[in-house]
Amino acid sequence: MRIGVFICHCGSNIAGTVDCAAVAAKAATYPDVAYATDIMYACAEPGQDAIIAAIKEHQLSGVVVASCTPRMHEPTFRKTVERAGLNRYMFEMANIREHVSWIGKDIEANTNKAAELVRMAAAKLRLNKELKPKSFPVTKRLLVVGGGVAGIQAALDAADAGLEVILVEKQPTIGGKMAKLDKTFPTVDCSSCILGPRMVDVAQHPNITLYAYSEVESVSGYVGNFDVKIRKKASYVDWVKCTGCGLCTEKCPARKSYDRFNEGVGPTTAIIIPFPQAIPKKASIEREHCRLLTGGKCGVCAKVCPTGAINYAMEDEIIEARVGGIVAATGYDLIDWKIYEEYGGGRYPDVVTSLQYERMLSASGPTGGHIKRPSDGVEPKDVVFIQCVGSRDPSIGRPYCSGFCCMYTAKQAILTKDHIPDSQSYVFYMDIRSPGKGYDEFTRRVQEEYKARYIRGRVSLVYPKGNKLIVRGADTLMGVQVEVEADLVVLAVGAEAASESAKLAEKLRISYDSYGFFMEGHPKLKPVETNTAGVFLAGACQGLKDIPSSVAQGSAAAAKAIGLLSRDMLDSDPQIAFVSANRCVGCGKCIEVCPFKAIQEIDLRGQPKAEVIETVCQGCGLCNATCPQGAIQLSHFTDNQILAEVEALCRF
Amino acid sequence: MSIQDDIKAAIAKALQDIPCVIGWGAGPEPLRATPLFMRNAADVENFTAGFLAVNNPALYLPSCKGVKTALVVKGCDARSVGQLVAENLVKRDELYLIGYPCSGVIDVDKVAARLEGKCEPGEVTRLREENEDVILDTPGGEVRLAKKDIAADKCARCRYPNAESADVFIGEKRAPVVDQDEYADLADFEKLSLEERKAFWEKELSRCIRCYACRNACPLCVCRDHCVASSREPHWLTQADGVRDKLFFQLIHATHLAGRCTGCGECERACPVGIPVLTLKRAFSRQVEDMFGYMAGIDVNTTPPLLTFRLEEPEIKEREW
Amino acid sequence: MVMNTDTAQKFVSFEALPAFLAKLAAGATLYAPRRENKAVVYRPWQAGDKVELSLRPTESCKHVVFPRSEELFSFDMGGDPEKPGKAGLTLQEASEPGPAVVFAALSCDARGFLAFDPVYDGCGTGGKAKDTYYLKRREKTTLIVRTCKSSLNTCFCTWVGGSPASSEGADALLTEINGGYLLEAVTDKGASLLASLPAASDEQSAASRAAREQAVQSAPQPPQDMIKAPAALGALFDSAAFWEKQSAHCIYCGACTYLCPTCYCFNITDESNGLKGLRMRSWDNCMSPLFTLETSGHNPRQEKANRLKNRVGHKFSYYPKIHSGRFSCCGCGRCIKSCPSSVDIRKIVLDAIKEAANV
Amino acid sequence: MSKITLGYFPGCSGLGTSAEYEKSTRAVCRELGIDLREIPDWNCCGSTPAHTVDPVLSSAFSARVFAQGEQVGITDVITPCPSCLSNLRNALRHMDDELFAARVDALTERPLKQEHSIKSVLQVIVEDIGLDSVKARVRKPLTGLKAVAYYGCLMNRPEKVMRFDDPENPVAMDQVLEVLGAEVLPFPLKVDCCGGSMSIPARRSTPHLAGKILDLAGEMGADVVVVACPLCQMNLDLRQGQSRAAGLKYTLPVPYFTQLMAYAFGLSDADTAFKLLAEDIAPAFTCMSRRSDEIKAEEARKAVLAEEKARAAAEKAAKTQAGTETAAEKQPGGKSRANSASAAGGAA
Amino acid sequence: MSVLNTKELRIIGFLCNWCSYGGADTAGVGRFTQPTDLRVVRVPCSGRINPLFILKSLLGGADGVLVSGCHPRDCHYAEGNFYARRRLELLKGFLPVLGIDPRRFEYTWVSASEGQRWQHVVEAFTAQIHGLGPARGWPEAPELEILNAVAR
Repeated sequence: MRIGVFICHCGSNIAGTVDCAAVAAKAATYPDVAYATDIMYACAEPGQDAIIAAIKEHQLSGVVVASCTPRMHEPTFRKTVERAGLNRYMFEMANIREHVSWIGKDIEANTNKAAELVRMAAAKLRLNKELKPKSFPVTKRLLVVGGGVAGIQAALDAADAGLEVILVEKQPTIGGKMAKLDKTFPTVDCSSCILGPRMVDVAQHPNITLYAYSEVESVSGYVGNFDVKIRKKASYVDWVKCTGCGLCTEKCPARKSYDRFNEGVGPTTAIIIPFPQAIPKKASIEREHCRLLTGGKCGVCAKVCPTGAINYAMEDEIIEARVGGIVAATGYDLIDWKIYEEYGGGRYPDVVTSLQYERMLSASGPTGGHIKRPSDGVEPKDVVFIQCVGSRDPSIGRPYCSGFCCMYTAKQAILTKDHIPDSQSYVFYMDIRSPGKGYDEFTRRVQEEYKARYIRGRVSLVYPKGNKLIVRGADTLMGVQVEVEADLVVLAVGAEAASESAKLAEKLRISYDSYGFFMEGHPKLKPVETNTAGVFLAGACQGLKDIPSSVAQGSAAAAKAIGLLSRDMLDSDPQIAFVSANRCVGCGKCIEVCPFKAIQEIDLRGQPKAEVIETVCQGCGLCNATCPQGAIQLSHFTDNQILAEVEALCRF
Repeated sequence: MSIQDDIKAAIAKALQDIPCVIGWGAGPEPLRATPLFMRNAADVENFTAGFLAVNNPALYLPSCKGVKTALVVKGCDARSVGQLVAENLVKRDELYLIGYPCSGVIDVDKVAARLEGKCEPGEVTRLREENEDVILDTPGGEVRLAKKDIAADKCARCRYPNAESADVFIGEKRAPVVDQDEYADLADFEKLSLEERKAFWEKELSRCIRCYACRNACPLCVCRDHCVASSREPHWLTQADGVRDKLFFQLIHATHLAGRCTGCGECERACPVGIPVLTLKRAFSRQVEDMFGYMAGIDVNTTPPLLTFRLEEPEIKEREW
Repeated sequence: MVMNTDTAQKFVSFEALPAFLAKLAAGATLYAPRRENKAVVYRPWQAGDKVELSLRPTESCKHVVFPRSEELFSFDMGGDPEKPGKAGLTLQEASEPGPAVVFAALSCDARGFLAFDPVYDGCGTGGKAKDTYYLKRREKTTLIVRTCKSSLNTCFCTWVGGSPASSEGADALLTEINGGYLLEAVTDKGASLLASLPAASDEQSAASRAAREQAVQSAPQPPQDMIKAPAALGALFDSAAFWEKQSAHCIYCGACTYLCPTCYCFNITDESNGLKGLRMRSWDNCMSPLFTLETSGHNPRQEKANRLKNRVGHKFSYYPKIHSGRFSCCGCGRCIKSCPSSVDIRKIVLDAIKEAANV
Repeated sequence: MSKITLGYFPGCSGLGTSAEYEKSTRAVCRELGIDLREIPDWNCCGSTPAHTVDPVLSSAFSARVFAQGEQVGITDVITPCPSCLSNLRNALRHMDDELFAARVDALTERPLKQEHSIKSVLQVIVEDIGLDSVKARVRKPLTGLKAVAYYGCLMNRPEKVMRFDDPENPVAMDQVLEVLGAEVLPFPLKVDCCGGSMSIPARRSTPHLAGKILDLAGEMGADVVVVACPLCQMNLDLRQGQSRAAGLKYTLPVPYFTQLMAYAFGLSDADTAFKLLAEDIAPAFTCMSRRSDEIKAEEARKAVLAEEKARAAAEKAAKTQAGTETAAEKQPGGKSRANSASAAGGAA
Repeated sequence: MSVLNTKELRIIGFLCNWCSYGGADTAGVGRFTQPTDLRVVRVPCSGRINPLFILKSLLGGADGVLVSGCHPRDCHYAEGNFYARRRLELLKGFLPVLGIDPRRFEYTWVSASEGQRWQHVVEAFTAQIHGLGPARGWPEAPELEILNAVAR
């Protein structure tokens, strides 16, 4: 074998703390190394050209590039060597940037470490084999999980491109958080006016199948061919018959049910249509509030329903579908703000959340768009907004900025003035985070034009005194403690990943961070991909973001999915397990442990043997570590290849 | 004696339907029996059970696959069979097990120790069993030894003297010798410091001749012909005569036996140069028992612990960083 | 080589033995039987070591001459660092073996080397292809064997032409007598080792003679028809049923061959790390299925019956046929004594003779 | 009741400014079956001023207290004073660090050999004795007493160290007072600053801070402000005159919760030690008994009403039984509408 | 081989590609300074790690071995780390039988987002190994000594 080694400077990223020329000189003495050099930017065009030229000039049969992490540029360089006529798997990377140059400044130690990592890579490369992918057909259907604005956008874009789309929404209506908003910043557009038409498009699009009030039950399979089970929850209303007339909701006697859509601002009935523009506009019964389903007595809705759509015996239904790709767009939830006892912990009715306030502002909300104190229905004059409730707070494990609270608080302060011209708003803030088109101007307008008083400081206590709420906080710019007598306190509650996002991540086999946000493939370069091929991310489930970013990411995810599903055939990753049949004793341990059921027992001349189903194997190598005689090996990560790396460091 | 005859009758009966019954027959010298493959009445006459029935007949099962085979089994042999069945390495319906109550088997090395200064075990010309004793004829006259003093170590911690899974059981079932295996055999070893343990293995394994009798005597080492010990692909071991390779082979054996070893002790008995290789497997077995509550070869319906998992592992306390 | 034994009888008392061993150890690596755990093995002797003479050694001393694994040569493929990719190759011969002495080996162990010698001395090539690795070590090794005082159940040296007091293949013979050991040189090599010892008295010589005769007397009587073994085994070559029955309980480990003083097979492998490596040979054994596994995947001795047939056949038929009737077996009985499943090679040979007579 | 034995660390206040706390605590513990074994020859816990100057020295004070306990076999200690609690517990926590512990040991020359725990009297009563046991002891319930519980800054904070009750809205004392029979008002300033730490550097702010607490309590109609901290008690009680001078409109007695427990348990004046309070508690008890009488009268009235209602219901039931015929007659009318509807549907 | 033998010890890490290798990358991107001793072997999944790799490393002269995979329930391959957890835990408990200090081997879970945690793990483990000092080697077959000179 003739190995070429290229030590990348990455400008000064590597060369700053690694003597790249010395590493190259060392590498030249390694077994089978025929050519070794250092190079300014291996990944740039001149760098790649130099690699190709060297392969040709020195008749190289394998290449080691020592540069950044293989998670970044392994695909790049594989393509490079392929262009030079080598098999793409005759390539190894040594990570001397993330794992060396960026984590220490000791040049001697770094240089030595880099050289050893190159030695390991070269030792492994000597055992690499040419691998060739296999092709398999793709199911041209996309699953979108979550019908908020991001999911809606992804579904519409994909459907417009001609893909069949299945949109699954947990709630009885799509629309997500955006549907609950009164206006949007910074234009103060009516939220439902701009979202509504998109929701209708979803309902009417011939390529979109909408499963509302449904959840993803399980996912199996792999990119191009995922087998999905969808649980359609019992709504106790036959949606084929339901016309959405709303008669049932008028007559339902269980009038003290929690109103989920309106965030509990005012009660609702047990059978509901969440809001007038709901899509699908169908009634559903919330089991825990229904008198018939809980107590066995009532049945009013069934009596009044003109189409006989009510079915109290309805059960959950499982729908099975095969899809080629999946977009996760499950959004966010508000954090549990009731843990903040200093803000009343939910004990004071006139301390409300921003989303509750949004419902109060909304003309279609429970107060008809009139701002009223929940305690006595009186119109408030002094409204205090407290920002960063649950954001940037390490003490509750939420050290991140929720990103959109500064902006919606400003918007709500403006709307407050619009609704109640003689009102005064106070905003306690930590910092104003308003990067975005027209955003900072907006936060200035609210202060200058709408005279909202912005107080830079945290609130330490909210307590009732008489019929007022005393808001005590610090004004850190003035260096004094301030107390504001408020009629209404609005908490800008921070957001976190949707409550069941971790469960979904496990079903989709994607990663999530410690806060439950799904992990993108690369924070910069793969913002909508995940590390699981065929699964894409859109909206706040990947990280908190506002509406335009969510929409953009929805489109981006759709574009990625369209790109993937535009192909008729996909190449399977050849880094999969293979069985050496003459060494296999047919004990079946690999079959027992394989998480993908990718190994089957076959009969070879009367002997049981294991056989890998190539399109199903995902290449985890669990079988390899399980097989006692090493008869099943993972291509590109065989025992000998890993041993070669170990032995490059310590041998026996 | 009558049990011996009853077993012979059972074997003869089994031979009516089954081509071969594996048991024990007279060996090359008085202290040793040898595995006996019985195919006809004449073979059955050579059958012997009891104190000399040391070898574990389960060893031969994987090579009998596809042919109905009968075994005469001790309790410990039955556990090996059980584990093979649990792992689907042999089919239970291809087996016919004849069980009998085992009261322990001989350890020739212990006899050697008792004869120290008198003669070598190879000079004993006759062995007679008399209740709980054996009487040996040696060049220097008769020597009487209590069976319990020369029985194998495993017999002193026997929890399953009766082959519970036998298709036919001859004789009265015996009470277990102990209710709980306290792993007392590991206690002495564990008194050693880490340095002493390392030195211990270096010394013991320096004798290893790499004959792999330990492996070939193990009823659960079913890879046998394809063992990684002598493969180049994967290439785990060199053929060099060093302690590291020799120890590493034992580690391969022990890790492959983790959660599977029934403690029959055949590996250690088979070792011609007396390396205490069972210790490694026992150390794993104790952990497996503590961590997963699993004992190999008892319940054929439970998946061996390393081939399964639980989402929460109450017994695994991970390190906090 | 063989010298007049009468002139070279020496005596060493029990008390003087350590000093004598120390003297031997000064000029060479001295191997002596040592008790370790349950086994008795030949180990380099160091001052203070007890020589185990009451239990017979578990292993033979063949590894002194024929190591379990030995370097044949090492190689370095490192070329000129200025010209990477330009492979170089430097070969380095293994270092010369030093002199060795084996003290108190069994008489049968020494006879075992007589089966080795012609094979490595190029017998099949008319002496042309000699195995210098073996011959060098053999040349530099001096064997002092001992007279066995008694026979074990598994002993059968007399069946294959040996005796408990034989000095065949050895350089000196040690016999325990009252108060110490009588040592008599067999070869010049042996004599020079014993030179420093005081000569034995006539009584001591007589006692030694008596002890040796006593040993020969107590040895098992050989069966009459051992001479028929080569032909009988040849006749049974195709008798699958016979070999299947004989091998049924064999577990085909390598214990018998590795303990055997006459098994001389080896395997050659390369071990390398990076650019350096070595070629070495290590013991191999015909009971292993890999022994005859061909690269194609075909294995002429896939079944253990065939492998056992080969082992017994080689020792008692094929080898004697080309080596003037000498069995490639010295009758030490270790293969029987240490066999985990008590395979008895004597019984197989006798059964074969009986079976062949019936055919 | 099963007895428990615990080490007891009274703290310096117990011997002086908070003697009433000390007396009532001992009495209440005696009643609840807590055997208090005072740590022999105990010393300052190392709280202010030591801990502001030298943390090692401060912890060494605490360590000696534990060492003294260890000597007589005491490892589980309780103290009424939150300040002592805080310092003793922090000392233990800091000594988890081996280096720190070594520096402390060098001062005390008596390294601790055992694991130690320190809890507040309040925590032991709520968690280990239990509210049910407290309730069972009540002989003179505080029915009619309007109380607010005031916890101060130290009792539950910092959260990670104290691990008891909520740091922003504690409820332990509220629960105790409730089982004693009092009406506990939801007091929002439970953990506001009493001004204790300001009493030396900014003396004039203390009456304002304390006054704000008392002011809200008074406004809410409380009879008493119940406390658990000697320093808070001093600021709220002893300085109440100063607070009034600074504008406070109310006069409120500030007893320790243990005093009210002792009172409700029916213990002697020596045990309740109310006379040691600066503001007289008698007016509060007067209000209580007046309100209690009102409550009793109200209850009596309700009882009469309930009785009448029950009698009426019984009579009605008797009538209904007699008139099932009438009810049955009514039914078909309802049914017939349904019948006609379905008949109409069928016809359509 | 290395002049750094005096200040570095031989520590080998086996990291799963999806979580811990990514976590180590994240630590690098964040410039979280770490000791230089660790050399990382990338494997697809912690389930790929045969405990024998770890034993091979420890017998072959590694002073410490660190395995890191995805957090339980977060395995890219759904189940690999659950199997790994059992195997690695057993292995750790077994090491003392060989006279190897079990602190020379640790396994943990680090996700791709946990750069800071990775830094902490590397610092803590490296400090732990330095606390234990160099591992005492195992005797090699004399004929193989020639090969070892190359590696260390």
